[in-house]
Amino acid sequence: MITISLFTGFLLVLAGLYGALTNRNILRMIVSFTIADAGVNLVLIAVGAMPGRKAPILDAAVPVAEAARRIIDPLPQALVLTAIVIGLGVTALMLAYAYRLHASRGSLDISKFTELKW
Amino acid sequence: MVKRATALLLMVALGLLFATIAFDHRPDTELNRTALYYAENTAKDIGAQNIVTAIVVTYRGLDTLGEVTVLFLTAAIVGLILAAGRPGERGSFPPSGELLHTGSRLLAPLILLAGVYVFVNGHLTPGGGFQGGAILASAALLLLLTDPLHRFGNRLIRLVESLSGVAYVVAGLFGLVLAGGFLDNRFLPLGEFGALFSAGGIPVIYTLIGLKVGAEFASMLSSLSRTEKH
Amino acid sequence: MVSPLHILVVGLGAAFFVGLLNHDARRTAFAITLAALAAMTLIAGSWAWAFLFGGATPFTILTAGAPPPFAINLGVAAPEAVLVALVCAVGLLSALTMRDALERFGHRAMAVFLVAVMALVGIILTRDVFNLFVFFELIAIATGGLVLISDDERAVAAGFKYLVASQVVSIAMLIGIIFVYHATASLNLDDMNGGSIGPVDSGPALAFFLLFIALVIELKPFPINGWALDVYQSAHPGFSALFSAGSSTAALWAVDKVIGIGGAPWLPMAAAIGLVTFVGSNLVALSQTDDRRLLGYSSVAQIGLVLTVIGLRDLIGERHLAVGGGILVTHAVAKAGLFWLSGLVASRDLAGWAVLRHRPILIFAFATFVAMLAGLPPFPGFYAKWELVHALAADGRLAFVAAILLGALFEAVYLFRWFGRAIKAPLPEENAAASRITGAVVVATALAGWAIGWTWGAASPYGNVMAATPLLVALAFPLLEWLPARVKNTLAILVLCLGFWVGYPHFDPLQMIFGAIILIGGAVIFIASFTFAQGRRIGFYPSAMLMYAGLTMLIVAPDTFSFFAAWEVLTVGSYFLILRGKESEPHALSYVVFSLGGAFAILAGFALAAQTTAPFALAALKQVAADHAPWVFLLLAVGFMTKTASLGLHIWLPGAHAEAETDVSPMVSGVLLKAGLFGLFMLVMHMGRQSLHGVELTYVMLWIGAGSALIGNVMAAFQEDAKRLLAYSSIGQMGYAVFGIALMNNLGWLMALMFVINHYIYKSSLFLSIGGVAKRTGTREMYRMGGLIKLMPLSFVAVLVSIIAMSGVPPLSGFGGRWIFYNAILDTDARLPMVVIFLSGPIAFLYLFRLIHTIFLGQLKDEHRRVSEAPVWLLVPQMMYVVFLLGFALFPGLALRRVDAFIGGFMPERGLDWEGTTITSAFGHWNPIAIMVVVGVIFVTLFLWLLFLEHRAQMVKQFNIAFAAERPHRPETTHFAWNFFAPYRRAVGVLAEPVFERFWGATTGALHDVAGFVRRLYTGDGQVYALQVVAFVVIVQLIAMGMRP
Amino acid sequence: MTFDWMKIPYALLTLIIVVNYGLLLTALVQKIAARAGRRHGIPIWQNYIDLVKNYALRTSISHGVMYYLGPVFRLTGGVGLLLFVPSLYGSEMFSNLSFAGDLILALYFVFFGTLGMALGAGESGHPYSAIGVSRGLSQVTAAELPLALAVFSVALQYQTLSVTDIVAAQQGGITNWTLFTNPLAVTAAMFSFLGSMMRPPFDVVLAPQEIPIGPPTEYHSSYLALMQTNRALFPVAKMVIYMNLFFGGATSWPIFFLKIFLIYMVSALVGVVFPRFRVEQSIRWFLVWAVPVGVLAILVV
Repeated sequence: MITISLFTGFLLVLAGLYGALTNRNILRMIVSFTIADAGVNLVLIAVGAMPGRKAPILDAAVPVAEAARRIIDPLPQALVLTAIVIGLGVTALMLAYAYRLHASRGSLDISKFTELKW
Repeated sequence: MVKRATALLLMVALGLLFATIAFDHRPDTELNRTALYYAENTAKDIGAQNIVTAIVVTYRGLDTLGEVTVLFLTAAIVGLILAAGRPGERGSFPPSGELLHTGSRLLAPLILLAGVYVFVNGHLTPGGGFQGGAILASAALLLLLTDPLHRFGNRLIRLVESLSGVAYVVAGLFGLVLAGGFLDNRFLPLGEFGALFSAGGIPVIYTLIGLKVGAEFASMLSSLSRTEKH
Repeated sequence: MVSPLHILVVGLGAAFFVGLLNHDARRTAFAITLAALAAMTLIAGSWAWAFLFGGATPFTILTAGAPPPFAINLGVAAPEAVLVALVCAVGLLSALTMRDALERFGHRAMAVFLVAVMALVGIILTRDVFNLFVFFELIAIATGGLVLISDDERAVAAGFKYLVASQVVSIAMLIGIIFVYHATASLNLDDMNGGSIGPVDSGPALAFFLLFIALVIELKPFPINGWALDVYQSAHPGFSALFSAGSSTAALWAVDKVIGIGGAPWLPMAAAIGLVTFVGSNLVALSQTDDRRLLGYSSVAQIGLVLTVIGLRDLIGERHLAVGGGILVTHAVAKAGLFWLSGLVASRDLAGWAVLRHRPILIFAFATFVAMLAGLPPFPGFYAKWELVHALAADGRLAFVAAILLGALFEAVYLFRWFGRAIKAPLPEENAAASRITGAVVVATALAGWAIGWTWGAASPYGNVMAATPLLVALAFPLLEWLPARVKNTLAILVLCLGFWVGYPHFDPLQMIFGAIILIGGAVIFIASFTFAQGRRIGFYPSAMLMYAGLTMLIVAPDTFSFFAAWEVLTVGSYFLILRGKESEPHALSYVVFSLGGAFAILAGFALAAQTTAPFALAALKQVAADHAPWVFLLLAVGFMTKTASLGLHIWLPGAHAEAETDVSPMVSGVLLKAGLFGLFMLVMHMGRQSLHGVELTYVMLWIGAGSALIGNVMAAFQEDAKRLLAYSSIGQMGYAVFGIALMNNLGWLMALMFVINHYIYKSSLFLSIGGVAKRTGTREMYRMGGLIKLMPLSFVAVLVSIIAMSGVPPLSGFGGRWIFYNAILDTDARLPMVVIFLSGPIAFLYLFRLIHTIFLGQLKDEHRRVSEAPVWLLVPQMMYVVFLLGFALFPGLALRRVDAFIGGFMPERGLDWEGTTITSAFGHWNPIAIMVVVGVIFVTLFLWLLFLEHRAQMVKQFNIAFAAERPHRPETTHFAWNFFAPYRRAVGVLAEPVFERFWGATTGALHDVAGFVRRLYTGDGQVYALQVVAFVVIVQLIAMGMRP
Repeated sequence: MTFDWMKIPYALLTLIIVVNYGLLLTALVQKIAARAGRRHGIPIWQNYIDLVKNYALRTSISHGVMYYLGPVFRLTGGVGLLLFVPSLYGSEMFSNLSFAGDLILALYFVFFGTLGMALGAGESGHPYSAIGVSRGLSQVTAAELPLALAVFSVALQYQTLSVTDIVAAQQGGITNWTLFTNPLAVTAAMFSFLGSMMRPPFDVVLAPQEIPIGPPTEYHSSYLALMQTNRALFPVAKMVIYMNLFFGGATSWPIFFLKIFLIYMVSALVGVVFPRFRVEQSIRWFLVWAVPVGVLAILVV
C-alpha cells in the first residue's frame, strides 16, 4: 500500500515535470506543475504512513496512554499541509503571471518571451 | 522533438534516481523519536487531541506563520500584478440564473458556519484553520459567481486580512512573554483535555488563521475575478 | 539587547500592518516600511557588534516552548549576526533607493518587500530544515512579486522564468527533505549533522543529494542560471541589489548549514560546482555589454567562489568562515553599491556610466567597488584571496589555484574595461539622474566598504594593510581634493621628501638606492607637475600618491603578505595614473591586466613558498624546500618581469608610457619600472640560483634580458612617435638591468643598480623634455618637428646630455654602466646571451640620434616658427637631471660604494676597489674624473683654436645650404626624418615583427569567442532554462557517481 | 692622486708624430689605390696642401652652435682615442694617458666623435648629411659587432681589459701574437675593421658619387680642416688598438709605422678589389659572415 502510493507519487512528479518541460503553453505548464506538486504531497504522506496504524487524533479510539503504539507519524502530515498551501500560493501567483504575460503579448507561448538572453 | 527526447531522457534518469530512493525506503514499524515525543507529550503539554494540529500550530508554529505569510504574499502580489494589468472598462455580465441566486442565498451562511466550525474545532477533530479558511473562501466564490459585478467590501477583507495577521503575530508574542517561547500556545490555560475551550491558544490562533486564510483567498478570488473580460 | 527573533516579528508585523493601509496612505506606508527595516537593521547590527567586539556567546532561540528537534529553533552566532545585519542593511538602503517605485506600486509592494527581507533573515537564522524550505518559498514568491516593481516591461517574463525554475527546485527540495527526515528521524540541522545518512549511493543519500543540489541551484550556478540573470537585468536595481547581496548570501549560509548533514563526501561536489561557476561565469561576462547583466554574471561568479570555499572547509579549517566571509562581504557591499549606482545611469551600455563623471564622488565610489570586486587591498576580499590561495597551495591543489586566479583575471578584465570606458567615454550632456538619496546611499556604501576594510584588516592575522603609514597618507589625499592643485602638489613633494627623511636611518644600501629614486626622484618629477597644476586636477594626486605609497611599502616590506599588498597597491595606483592620458584607455587596460596577471603569479609563488607558515618573512625564501623552490622562483620571476616589461610580457608598456600625461610618463617609466627590478633583486638575493629540470632559471633570465634589450632597441629605432620611442627604449634598458641581475655575480648586480639609477635620471629627463616639445608643437610625430634647437635650447641641452649618458659614451655616467657590464660578463661563462646584448648595444645609437636629430636639428617647420621654450616648471627638473648626470658621472662611488660592499655580503667574489678616484676591477680600471678632465681639456683647447680660426663665422638662414646647387623650398621635403632607418629596416626588419602582440591578441580573441559561444546556452526560453536545471541535477549526479570509486 | 705633468708634452709629441704619419699614410694609400686603378693619383704631400689651404680659408659661415662644435667633437674623439691607449709598449714616455681607463674606455670613446659630428652635420639641415648619418649608424651597428666580440674574446683569453697587459702577454716571439693564438677573433676583428675604414665595399656612407662626402657635406674651411686632421689621425688611432690587441703591439716607432701600414693595406687592398655594398647588403654581410666568426671566437676561447 505504502509502496504503491510512493511510486504513484513519484510517477506523478515525473509526469508533471515532463509536461512542464515539453508544453510550450504557459497554462499547461502551470497545470503540469500542480500535478507534480500533488505527486510530491503524495510522497510526503506515504513516507509518514505506517502499516496498520491510525490517524494521530487522541479521541476515544486512541487513548493517550497507548498513542505511541497506535498512531502513525504525525509530522509528515503537518508538513504536507504546509506544502499544499505553499504550492497553492505559487500556483495562484503563476496564474496571475500568465494573465499578465497574455495581456502584454497576446500569447501564452513561453518561447515567445525571450527578449532577455545571453 | 529534440526537446521531448531530452525531456524523456531526463525523466528516465530522474526516475532511476527516484526508484533507488523508493526501493531503499523502509517504512518505520515504530515511531521515530520525534514522532514518539509528539505522541507522548502532546496531550499533557499542548492539550490538543489532534496531534497534527498541535504540531502545525505550536511545535512548528513558525512554519505555519510562514505559510500564512505565503498566502498573504500571494494575495498581495496577485493584487499587484492584476492591478497593473487591470482592464479599464467593466463588461456587463449576463445575470446568473435564478437557481444559483437562491441557492447561494441559502448556502452562503451555511458554508460560512461550516467553515467556522472546522477551524474552531481544529484542535479536536481533523481539519483546522486552513481548511476552514478555504471553506469560507468558497462562500465568497459563490457570491462572486452569483453576482460578478457585486464586490463584497474589499476594505473589510483587507481589514480582516491584516488584523488577523497582526493578531497572529501578537499571539505568538504572548507565547514568548507569558509562556515558553514564541508561538507557545500556553499563554492561555490548557483547560480540560478534549473540551472545545482547551489546548490553550490553539483555538484562538486557528481562528485567526482561518480568518486570514479566508480573507486571503477571498481577496485573491476577487482580484482574479476582476480580470474577467467580456 | 532585543532578541533576534524580533527581527522576524517586526518584519512580519509591519508587513501585515502595512497591508492594512489603503492605496492613498502610501507615504505613511513607506515611512512604516523604513521604520521597520531600520529597527531590524538596528537589532541585527547590535548583535553583530556584540558578537564581533562585545564577546557575546552563541545561543539558540526556542519556539513553542519545546526543545529541538521537536520544535523549530533559531541559532545565533557571529556569522549569523553579521549576515543578518548585512541583509537588513542592504534591505534598508535598497528600500531608500526604491522609494519612488515602491510608492508608485503602493502598500502591497512594500509589504512584499518587508516579507522578503524578513524571509532572508529567517533563512539565515533557522536551524530547522523544513523551516528553511518555507522561507525559501517565501523568497521565491516575494521575488516573483518584486521583480515586477520595474520600469522594464521584460521584467514580467523574467519573473515567470524565475518562478518556473524555483518550482523545479522546490520539488527536489521537498522530496529530499522528507526522506532525509525519515532517515534521521529529525528535521533539526544540529541533530542531523554528523552524516548519519548511509553510504553515498543509498536512497537516503540520494535524497540528501536532491536537497543539497536544490540549495545549490538556489545559488544560480553556471551555466543553468539564465532565469536569475534575467531577473538581475530587468528588475529594479534596488531589488537586484537585494537579490544579489541578500538572497545569495542567505542561500550560501543555508548550503553551509545543510552540507553538514551529508558530511565530507559532498564537499568536493560543492567545490567543483563553485569553481566551474566562478571561472565560467567570469568568462562569459567578458563579452557582456549590458551593465546590470554584467553585474549579474559577476554576482554569480563571486557566489560560486564562496561555494568553493565552503566545499574546501575541511581543508581550510576553522578559517573557512573568515575566508568565505571575506569574499562574501566584499561582494555584497560592492555589488549592492554597483546596482544602486546603476540606478543613477540612464543608459544600459557600459560606456553610459561616463555620466557619473558629473559627480566625481560617484566615480570615487565606482572605483572603490571595482577595487573591492577585483580583490584588491585593503578590502576583505584581498585577505580572503590571500588565505584561500595559501591554503590551496599548501595542500598542493595547484590546479585549483590556477583556475581561481584565472577566473579572477577574467573578472579584472571586464571590471577594469568597464571602469576605463566610464572614465574615457565622451561626457554625456545630461547629468546623472539627480536622485540625491541614491547618490547618498552609494557614497555611504563606499565609505562603509572602507570601514569594513579597516576592521577586517585589524582582525586579520596578517596585519592591517590600511594601517601602513604610506597608505594612510595616500588615502588622506582624496580628502584634500577640494584644495587647489598647486597646494596639493607642494604637499605631495613635501610628503615624499619627509618620507625619505623618515626612512633614511632604517634603509639598507639597496633600499637606499630604490628609496631615493622613489621618494626623492618622485618629488623631483612632481616639480614638473606644477606645469599642469591649474584648477584642482581632480584624481591625479590620489592616484600618484597611491602609487608612491605602494612603492614605499614595497621596499620596506618585511614579509610576503605586506610585499604583495604593496605590489597590488602600486599597481592600482599606477593604473589610475596611466588611465588619465587622453588616448590611454586600451593601454591602461592591458597594463592593469598584465600587472594583475603578474601579481597572481607572485601570489601563487608566495603561497607555494609559505606552505602553512604565516606570516612568511621574505628572508625565509632561503629555506623553501628544494622540491618546489624552482617553481616558486619561476612564478615570482614571471610576476616581477611583467613589471619590468621583459620580452613577451612587454606589449603593455609602449602604449601605457607613451599615452600617459607628460608628467605621468616619467613617473611610470623612471620610477614604477624599478618595482619589478626591486622584486627581482629581492628574489635572487634570497633564493639564489635555481634550476628546473636541469635548466638554470637565471640562465633563462639572461636570455630574456638580452632579448628584451635587443627587441626594445630595435623597435625604438623604428618608431615615429617620440614618446613611443622612449617607451621602447625603456624595455631595452630594463632588459640590460634584468640581464645584469641574472648574471648572478657581484658586478652584474652593481651594473643593474647603475642602470636603475641612470635609467631613472635620463629617462625621466627625456620624457619631460619630449613632453615639453610635444606640448609646444602639438604633435609627438618626430618627422613633423625639426630644427627646434634654436627655439628650445634648454630642452635640447637636456636631451643632448641625456642621450650621451644613455648611449654610454664617455665621459658621462652611462659609460660607468657599460664598463661594469663588461667586467661583469668577464666573470661568467654564459656567453651566447652576451652576443645578443652586444648586438643590441650599438642599436641604441640609432634611436638616440634619431630622437635628437629629427626633433631639434634639421629643418624647422613653418608651423613651428613661433614655438617658445618649454614651460619653466618642466625645465627645472630637467636641469636638475643634467646636474645629476654630470655629478654621477664624476662620483659614481658616492652611490655605489656602499651598495658594492652590501652586495659583497651575498657574493663570494670581490667587487670593485674604490681607491682614490680610480675604480679598479679584477680586469681593468676606470677613472671617471681623469676621463672627464682629459676630454674636457682636449675639447676646450680645440674649441678655443676653432674660435681663433672661425671667430668671424656668420650665422646663415635656414636654407643656405649647397643643395645640389639649388635652394630647396619646403622644410618638409628637406628634413630627412620619416622612416629614418629605412635601410636598417630592410636589413633586420624581421626583428620588428609584432610576434607577441599577435600572440596575445589571438589569445584574447579566442577567449572572447569562447565566451560568445558559451553564452548561447542562455536562449532566453524559460522552459529551456527549466530543462537545463533538471539536466544539471541529473548530470551532476552522474558525474558524482562516475567520480566515486 | 698625483699627476705626472710630464705626460702632457709626451702626449703632444705622440700626437704630432701620429698626425704626420697619418697624413702621409692616407695619401700613400690613396696613391696606391689610384695606381691599382691605372690612374696617376695624388702627390704624397697632397694632404698637407689641403690642410694648409683649408686652415687658411676665411670664407666661413655657421649654421648654429652644434654645427660649430661638430668638428671639435670629432677631433676630440680622435685625439682622445689616441691618447687613451698606449702607443708604444714598455715606453713610459708613450704610454700616453692610459691611466684614465682601459680597453672599454677606448672602444666606447670611438663613438664620441662620430656622435658629435653627426649632431653638427645634422644642424646644418642638409638632407645629405642626415642620409649619410642614417647610413653610417645603420652600418656601424652591424660592423661594430664582430669587433666587440673579438675584443671580448681577447679579453677572455688574457683575462684582462688592460691594453698594456694584453700587449705584454703577446711579447716574446711572433707566435705569441693573438693573430696566431686566437685567429678567429682576429679574423672577426679584421672584418669589422674593413667596415669601419670608410673604404669600399663599405664606403656607402660617404658615397662620393651620389651624396658628396656624406655627413660633412656642409663643412668647409677650417671646420673641414679639423675634420681632415681627424681623418688622418683617427684611423691610425684605431689601428693602434688593433695592433695592440692582435698584432703584438709595438715597442718602437719603426715597428709601429710598419704594422700600422700593413694593417691599413688590408682594407686598401680589399677596397680596390670589391665594388660597393648597399647598406642593407653590408649589414647582412656582417651578420652572416663576420658575426658567426666572432661568436665562434667567443665560444672556443
